[in-house]
Amino acid sequence: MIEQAPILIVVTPLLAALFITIIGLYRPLYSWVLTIITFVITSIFSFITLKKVIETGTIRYMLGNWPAPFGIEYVIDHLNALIVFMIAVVGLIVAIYSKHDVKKELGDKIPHFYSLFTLLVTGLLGITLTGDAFNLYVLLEISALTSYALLALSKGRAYIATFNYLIMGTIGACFYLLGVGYLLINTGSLNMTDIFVILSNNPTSYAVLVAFLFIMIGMWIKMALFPLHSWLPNAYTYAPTSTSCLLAPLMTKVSVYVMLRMMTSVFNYNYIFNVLGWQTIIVSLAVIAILAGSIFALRQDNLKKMLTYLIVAEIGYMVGGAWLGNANGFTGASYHIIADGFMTLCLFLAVGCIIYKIGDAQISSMKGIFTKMPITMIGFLVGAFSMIGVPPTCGFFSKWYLISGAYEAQAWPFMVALLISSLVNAILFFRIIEVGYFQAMPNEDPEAHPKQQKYNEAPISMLIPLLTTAAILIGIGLYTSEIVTYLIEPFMDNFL
Amino acid sequence: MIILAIALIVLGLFFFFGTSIGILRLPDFYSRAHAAGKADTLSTILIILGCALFHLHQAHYDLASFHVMAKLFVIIGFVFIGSPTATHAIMDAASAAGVEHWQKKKDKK
Amino acid sequence: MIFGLDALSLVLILICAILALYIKDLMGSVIVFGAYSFLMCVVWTCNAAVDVAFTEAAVGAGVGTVFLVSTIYNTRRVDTYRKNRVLKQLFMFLVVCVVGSILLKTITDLPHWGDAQAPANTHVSAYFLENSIADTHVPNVVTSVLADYRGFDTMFETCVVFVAFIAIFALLRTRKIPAKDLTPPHTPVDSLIIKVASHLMIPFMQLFALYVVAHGHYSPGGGFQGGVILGASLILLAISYDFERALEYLNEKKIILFVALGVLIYAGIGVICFFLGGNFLDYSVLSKILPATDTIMARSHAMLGVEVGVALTVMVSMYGIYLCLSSNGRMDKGI
Amino acid sequence: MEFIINYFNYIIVVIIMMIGLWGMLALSNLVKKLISMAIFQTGIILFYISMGAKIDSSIPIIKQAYDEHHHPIHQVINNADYANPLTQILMLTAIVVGVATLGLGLALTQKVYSEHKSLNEDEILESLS
Repeated sequence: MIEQAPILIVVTPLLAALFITIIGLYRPLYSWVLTIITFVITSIFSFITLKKVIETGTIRYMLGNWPAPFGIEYVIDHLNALIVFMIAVVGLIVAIYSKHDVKKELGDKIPHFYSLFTLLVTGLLGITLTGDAFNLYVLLEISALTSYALLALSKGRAYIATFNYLIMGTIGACFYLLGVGYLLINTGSLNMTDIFVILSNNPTSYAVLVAFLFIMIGMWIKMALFPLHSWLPNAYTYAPTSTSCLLAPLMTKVSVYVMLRMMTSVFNYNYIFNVLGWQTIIVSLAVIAILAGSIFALRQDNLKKMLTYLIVAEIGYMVGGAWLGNANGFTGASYHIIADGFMTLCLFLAVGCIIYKIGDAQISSMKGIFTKMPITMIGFLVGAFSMIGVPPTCGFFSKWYLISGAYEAQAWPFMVALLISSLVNAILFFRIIEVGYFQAMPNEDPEAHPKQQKYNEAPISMLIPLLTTAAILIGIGLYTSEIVTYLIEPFMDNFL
Repeated sequence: MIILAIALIVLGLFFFFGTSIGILRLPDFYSRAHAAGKADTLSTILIILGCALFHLHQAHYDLASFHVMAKLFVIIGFVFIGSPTATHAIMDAASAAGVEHWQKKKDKK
Repeated sequence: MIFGLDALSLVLILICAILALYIKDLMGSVIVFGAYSFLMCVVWTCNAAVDVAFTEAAVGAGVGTVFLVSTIYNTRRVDTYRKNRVLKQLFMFLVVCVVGSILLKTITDLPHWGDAQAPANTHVSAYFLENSIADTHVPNVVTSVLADYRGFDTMFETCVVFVAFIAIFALLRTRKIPAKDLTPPHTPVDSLIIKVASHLMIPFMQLFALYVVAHGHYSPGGGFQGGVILGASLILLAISYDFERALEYLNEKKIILFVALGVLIYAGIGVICFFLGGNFLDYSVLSKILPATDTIMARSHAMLGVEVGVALTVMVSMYGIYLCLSSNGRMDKGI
Repeated sequence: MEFIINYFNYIIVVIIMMIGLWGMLALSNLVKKLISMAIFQTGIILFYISMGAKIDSSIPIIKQAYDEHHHPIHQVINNADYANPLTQILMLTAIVVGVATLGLGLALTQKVYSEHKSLNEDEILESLS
């Protein structure tokens, strides 16, 4: 069974989604339990795989037992084993968290929500694991379709926001498909390793460049890099809480991972940095993304919308880091995928708790929230400190790697942008602390209902995931050196 | 045989031409749909018949070509039922939606 | 490989594409888009891609058009709102021109159309052509690659259909009676001729669809095409009678059940494979439990099983999507 | 003439994709956007199918000869005789994915319409602000 662990990571949630749909017809409330069990199993399998990868190196799993370029294969190396584990854990945390929220927001659509939820995670896991360029497209579409549905399960403005996301997402996926087409016409293969070998031996033609360009643009649309980001803030803001908690940490980060994957194991790293030499342009794009994301975030009064703009800024970190073209930058980018995943998750979970209790996420309506919901705000603060980059949270370490990478590559604007962004994050979060801690509760007499006023926390099934995430944030920060030595550096040895 | 096949196809094309003229030139919705429904069905059937005969001739009347011909006859059956029904459905819907009939400009004098 | 027909249809396709976007009446542009899809079928037949043409005829031109018409029926046919957005359109035109010029510049780098020695036609695909019979006993290489060599892709493709249905159902399904101004203005006509004609055609359509599914190993066709035709026969039933009659055969619960069941058949075959000691979707190990089959025939049989699963999911989900779209989620009456 | 025959399909691919992309980005009606999306996708499908075409080849169903016991006779299969099956399979997938996206897009359109009573992007944005 251990040899089958890589495929079971994907097949377990797939089967579970089907069973949830069928059982949900008769017993809608079981679907929550089933989802949790599924993600526990998936996490166990991905942990087994991670351990095995650390022990034995890259694993290749041939589906249908067909040898590599003819069939589809799964390639699990150090980095994607880690990311898969992260996805499974995030899925588990959000699944536990979603119980009350889904009941409140969705009513009789619970089994469909959980079925789509598990399928979305299936898609993301598959994207990360697969070693076949076209298989990646199909899984990309699965995760895209499920995310459209999950985002639109809300009311009001969510529909038009999701519609725009659908149009942009389809353009992104189609550009990716077009890029794969150009690869196929040049190499005749779809297997990433095979393409890598063929492209390394061939003189590079203009068509290969176009393939690379279109795959990158497709991924940039999917990950909402700055000029192409317009779909993201609205879509995530008006979505149901559980959906945005799941999508915000995962969707964009998986797209970033696909970008890294394309840069390292499909195209030659040397080709990208020495032949094309686009790094200056793209790092400046990243700088603009960071600055623009931060500035837009400053303008928001809605906490959830502010966080979505911070995602846009964080995307800039990762794209910039990956395109610095040195080991530190790349380490920073890949470490930041994990760190930012949990950071965003932590913040969105906290905001979800606040919305659950208060009803909206306007910063102005959060007066006195620290006395009202102390545990939630502890989680929120840990997330915020990580976002700002206060040690020992993991946000500090990823920023450290990124800054040293920028220093090494002499990319001063990028370095300055990182520092400015930290500063802006600090301002943003201290504004909330100011409103929530120092301003008193509005227009109510605190002595009238002392118990109710003092303490009005979100339910326990929402707090435990939040605190777990906060603990994970600090944990990742403390084990940074282990993660980098055992997982990211062996991965980088493959191509640097 | 091949002459018969060609004749059928040409006849079919002639009716198709008639259909096109009818759709373009006839005055109102109902008469246009009538042109499309009738001549179109007939010409499709004629062309498929012609193709069936042509294939028989090409394949030197072996068993497999009769098989193909049988399939083509099934298609003819479908067109024969489907096309007029579709025209009828469209006409019915138009009449229910209140599309006016064309008259020889009686009241406009 | 007929270049003349290919080129002629492509020119017509361009005209259709422009017309479809130009026409103000949405119903008109949908019909032109249907014509566009059918011309695409011709082009694909010219390029020897019969399976793709078959799928496009059934899915793109057939069911796709029905979905579009259903939506227009439930919304608005003509867009009366006019706002000058010339600037935006010009800007987008520039963006599109940039993309287009990048692509046009690569054209001369590509291998010629119809070149059998191009890399895309020699490396992996040559292996499929040369070994399909030996590996799987299936002469239709498209089927063998679809269901076996790249069976994992196809499993997720079926999953996409499943996702689409569940998503649309979750989005639209409502038990509320709509406000007066949202109900479509005219009720469908009730015609004996249509009922009798569809009565005649539906059994044959279903028979043909089953033939397409079962004969996919030897002729163009397979689970998707057959499934869509089966779905279309059910849609025809719903159109010509009413939803009550159609839902008598397949009600809401059964629809959801069967959609999930189809994917489950596919994934289940894969899971059985690894309980028998092979990799996921390695059908050859099924020879241990199938009577009188060697490892190669086992692949062939398993492919049939997989296709049945695909057909089930596709059939029921197309039907379900139609019901949801055309009744705006109420599942009482539609077109 | 040689040039046109060699690259005609690819030129059309580019034009179709330009039309589709422009429609998706610039038109204001939601249904038209979805139609342009479908056009854009068919452009890509045409690209794949064109790359898999071979002059003087037949459809990718292998003509297998059998002996009297219905066992296949071993025969050499020439790659150039049959069209490329790989691109066709990829595009079967793409078509199905395309119609799934179209369906979901239409469902969203209906939801937008019931929310805002309009199918026009500008009008909806105006009513929101």
